[in-house]
Amino acid sequence: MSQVIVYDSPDRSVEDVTNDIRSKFPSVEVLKVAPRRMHLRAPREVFLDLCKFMKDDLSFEHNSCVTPVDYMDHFTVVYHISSWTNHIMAEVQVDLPRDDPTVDSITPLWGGANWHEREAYDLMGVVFKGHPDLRRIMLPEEFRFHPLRKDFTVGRRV
Amino acid sequence: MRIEERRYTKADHFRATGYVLKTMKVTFKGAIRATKNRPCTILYPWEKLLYPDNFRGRPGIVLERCIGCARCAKECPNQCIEMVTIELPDKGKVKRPQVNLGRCMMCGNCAEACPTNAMIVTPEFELCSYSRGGLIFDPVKLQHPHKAGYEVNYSFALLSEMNAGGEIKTYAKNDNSVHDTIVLDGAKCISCSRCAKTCPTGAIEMVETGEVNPKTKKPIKQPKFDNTKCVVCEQCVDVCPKSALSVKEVL
Amino acid sequence: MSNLYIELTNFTEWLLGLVAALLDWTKLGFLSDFGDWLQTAPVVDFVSTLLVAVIFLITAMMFGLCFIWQERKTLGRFMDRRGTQVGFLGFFQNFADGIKVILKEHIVPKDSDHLLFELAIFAYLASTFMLFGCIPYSDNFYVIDVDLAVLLGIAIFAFGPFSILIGGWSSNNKFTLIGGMRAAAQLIALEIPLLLCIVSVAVLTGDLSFVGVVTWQEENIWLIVPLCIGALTFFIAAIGESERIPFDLPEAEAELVEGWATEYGDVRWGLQMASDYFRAYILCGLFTMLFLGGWAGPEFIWAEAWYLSKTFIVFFFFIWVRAATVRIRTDQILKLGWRRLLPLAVVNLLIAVALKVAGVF
Amino acid sequence: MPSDEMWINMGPQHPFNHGLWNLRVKLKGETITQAEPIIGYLHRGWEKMVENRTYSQIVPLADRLCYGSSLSWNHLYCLTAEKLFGIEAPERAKYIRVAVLELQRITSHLTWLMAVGTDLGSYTIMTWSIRERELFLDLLCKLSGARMTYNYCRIGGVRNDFPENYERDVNRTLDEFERRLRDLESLMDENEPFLMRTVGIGKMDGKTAMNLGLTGPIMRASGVDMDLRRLDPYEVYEDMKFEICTHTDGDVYARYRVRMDEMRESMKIVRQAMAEAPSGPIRVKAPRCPPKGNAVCHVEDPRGESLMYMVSDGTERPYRLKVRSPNFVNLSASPPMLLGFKISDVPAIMGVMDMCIGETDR
Repeated sequence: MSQVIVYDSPDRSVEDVTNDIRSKFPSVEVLKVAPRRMHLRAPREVFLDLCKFMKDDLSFEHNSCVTPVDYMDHFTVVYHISSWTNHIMAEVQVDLPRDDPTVDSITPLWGGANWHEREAYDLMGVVFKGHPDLRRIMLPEEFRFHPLRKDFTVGRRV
Repeated sequence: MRIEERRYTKADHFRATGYVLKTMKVTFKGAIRATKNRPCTILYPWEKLLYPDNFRGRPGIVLERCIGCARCAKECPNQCIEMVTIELPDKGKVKRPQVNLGRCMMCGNCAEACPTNAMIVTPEFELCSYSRGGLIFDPVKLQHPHKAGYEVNYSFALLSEMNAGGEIKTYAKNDNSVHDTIVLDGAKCISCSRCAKTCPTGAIEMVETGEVNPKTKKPIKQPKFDNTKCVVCEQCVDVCPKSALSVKEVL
Repeated sequence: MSNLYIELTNFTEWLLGLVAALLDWTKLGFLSDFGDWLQTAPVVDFVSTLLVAVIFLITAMMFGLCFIWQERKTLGRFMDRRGTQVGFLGFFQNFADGIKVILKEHIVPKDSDHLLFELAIFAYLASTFMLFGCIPYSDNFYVIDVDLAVLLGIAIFAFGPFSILIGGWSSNNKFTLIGGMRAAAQLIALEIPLLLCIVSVAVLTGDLSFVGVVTWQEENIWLIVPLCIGALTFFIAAIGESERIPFDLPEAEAELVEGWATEYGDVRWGLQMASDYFRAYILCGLFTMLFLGGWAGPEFIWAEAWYLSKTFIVFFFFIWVRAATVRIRTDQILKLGWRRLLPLAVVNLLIAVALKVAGVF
Repeated sequence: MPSDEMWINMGPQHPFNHGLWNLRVKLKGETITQAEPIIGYLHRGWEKMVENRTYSQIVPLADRLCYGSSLSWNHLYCLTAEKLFGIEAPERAKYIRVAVLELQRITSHLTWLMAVGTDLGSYTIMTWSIRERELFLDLLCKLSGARMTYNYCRIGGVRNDFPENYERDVNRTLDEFERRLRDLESLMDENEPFLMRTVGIGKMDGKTAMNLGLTGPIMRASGVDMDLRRLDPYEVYEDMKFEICTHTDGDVYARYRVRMDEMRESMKIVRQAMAEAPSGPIRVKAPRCPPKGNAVCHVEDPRGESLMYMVSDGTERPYRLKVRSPNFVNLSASPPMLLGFKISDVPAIMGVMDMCIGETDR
């Protein structure tokens, strides 16, 4: 009879979690720290190690969402990862150049991101390296374009 | 702090829980209640549910109040309202809203945006028709007998007063003293007085500004806004060729 | 001989006499011989039995259809809603369904086994109609009264699963295949307890004909009192046999769409649905006949009315169980059938034998 | 003779799934060896459509994300927009929002109960839960004027205040619902066939549930005490006195049990919020164009954690609006729940997961 896992009081405050990250990953830039919120910007190369570190040591158990955003000249993939023990939600932005939008997949770490990454690939065309089966989830297979990109004008002949 | 979960101990398969008798007792009690007094279902075409006054069926219009400001057309999420010229006995050829009920999702935004409460929300929802054209209600067909409950009024507070703290006043929807104002950028204005012509409420009038146009020797006129009449419909902002007008929001 | 049969023989004699007179009037030799042959005993006997069977079939089907009306109305009241509203008190709903079903187009799946596809429904229907004949309404309103009527009824009843299997297999559709296999497994699993309960009734009453069983119960007591466990097992097995809600898996809408009858569209589907209710009517009739003393009851209303009112009350319990429970899985039904109902039936048989040996009855 | 495996399409149009989605199931005899949900049949391109509408026009569109609990999506959108604009709803509007959200939670759970009733085969559960849901639809219809898509929250507050003696009606309905909930529960808890269909089916323990991203009642049924109303309180949930309902089994019965207890907790919240609502304005005038930037907000939807991420570029139309639907992830975590169980368990497992395809496909 498994016991109930309880998250009543946060173990560590937001500040010392961010200090851990600053010390461990100098190249990660901390944009803003608010009560129960943390905004980071990570370069593409360091991102997977940051996630591993957050999952194992800082006990970030849950990946809420993977959001691709098309900023005309570059892509940004925004990850929302929340830690229930410390009552924190971290927003990690990763910038990707427009010509090769690839980033490491975090599905091996958090299974919840599986379909989010497939949807990001399907609607925005961001390729996630290491994803178990990266194929389209919403649109049929033979579609060649990605509708959520800004250069996709609505209503053109498909 | 958690609900002590009532553990269902899965005892032996066939237990003397009455197996299904307790449920049968409950259903029988329900059956007796349903036969003694009427069951809770109503026979739709003959009996109809009573709806509150503010029930949001199709949008309706009170033609006397409508001033043709097209704020409802701008506010509609599905773009199903269009301004159509119709012949009114007293006002002659004017533009009034025509609603395509085939696209309308009955959200009530148009009645909320209407400054003079001409657009109202009627409780009518039986809208079947034989053709899609039948669902496009022109302003005359859109009319509906008016009742006080159909109007959508809301009262709001101002952000600046909220942040300043202290006593917070609430303002009605079409309170003339508190709403956004139109601002003129004098340099760009070529005083073509097109905005004065399009303003539905006649809130703009061209006023001499003292200078004289050197070439034609006539005084230069620029629009002046009468805030009590203005309903911020932004038709003047859209029609200005030099985009000299802009909206300054009151916060 | 039942009064129904006697009256009908007089009627057929009069009828055939009329026909014979007509044929004689034509003054042709062989026609008048034919007329005389018509009036001989075997022909009269055959025609009157035929008439009895037709009348009996129509009354039984009418009461079967009344079951559908009763289910719709009562189930509605259980669920706090009105039943059907078509026609006076909803009676016309059955005929409306009938007309709709008759007007539907007859579709046969392309690569299905056409012959078997047609045959399955009529085999299922034939076994149901044959069963109508076995059950008498009262001691002078029945079709046949052979000594082994109960055994004959159960034998015909066992014919059902074959037609379901053929129907499921021949319509060449994955879902109907699964539905057909499940239905057959369930019917067979629940038939054994059914038979044992009937055996216990036969042990106690001493003979196998319905009229005998009911007259025994009239003299002694209703069999539901001594064999209450048997009655309960019979009731549960009957719900399973007629595939109603707790054991309704063969055509569980939730996952198998319509079970083995998915591909049948028109009159065949209508007949299949109707014969489900006819089988429920037969099982309720069996229950009243074996345990509630058939048409035994005080004289102020006819015996047939007693029998029918008890059948409708038993069917009310069928509906009540349907309103209260959810559908259970196939393996749970089979487990229930083999591990719970069978021991109960055997215990009931022991009680019956013990009562017989002790000479209580 | 090993029976080879058979792929069955419990396809887009199937009596058991609510909404258009397809569950491809590989069967070995009757037990499921592999399951793959396929979605996308109801993809309306909501996020692209939203990019050419102004902020106030999107409010009624946010209702249409999930028709079962439209108010929680409406509220989530308005809360995210308020964070983006940097404004805050007045105090009374917050209390009104919490009260109406909890009413919507009870309605959504009753809609779920209706689906469970049809899937498990008992139409009495279905009709009785519809009748109970009707009580709450009348309440919300009296408040906002619509029965399902309320369009009640606005950026900066709520559409209108409570009609007169609304609190008396709500308390009266809740007392009546208390009695009827006891009937509903005895219809199922003391019903042996219901327990046979639900106990021990679709098991999932806490650890795998957490890793697969499950949230909401399904997660709490597997023994993880995670509720965003307590973990990351928004509006006025800090000072609402209620308990989080959890269960440790993680099977279909536990999920059912958690939702029934949650209905009781919601009733407590509604009563408390109604009583403590201070007087004052209910709406702040929101500016037309937000400052450049982005905002994120996540709330406890009746189905799980729903999150919205909004990016604005200073104009009056959002630049990007991402919606994280709880059902999208719960559905991706459903195959492990199905393996090893029989095909006639699929409706029981999927029915109790409270599918809402509108928000999954967007």
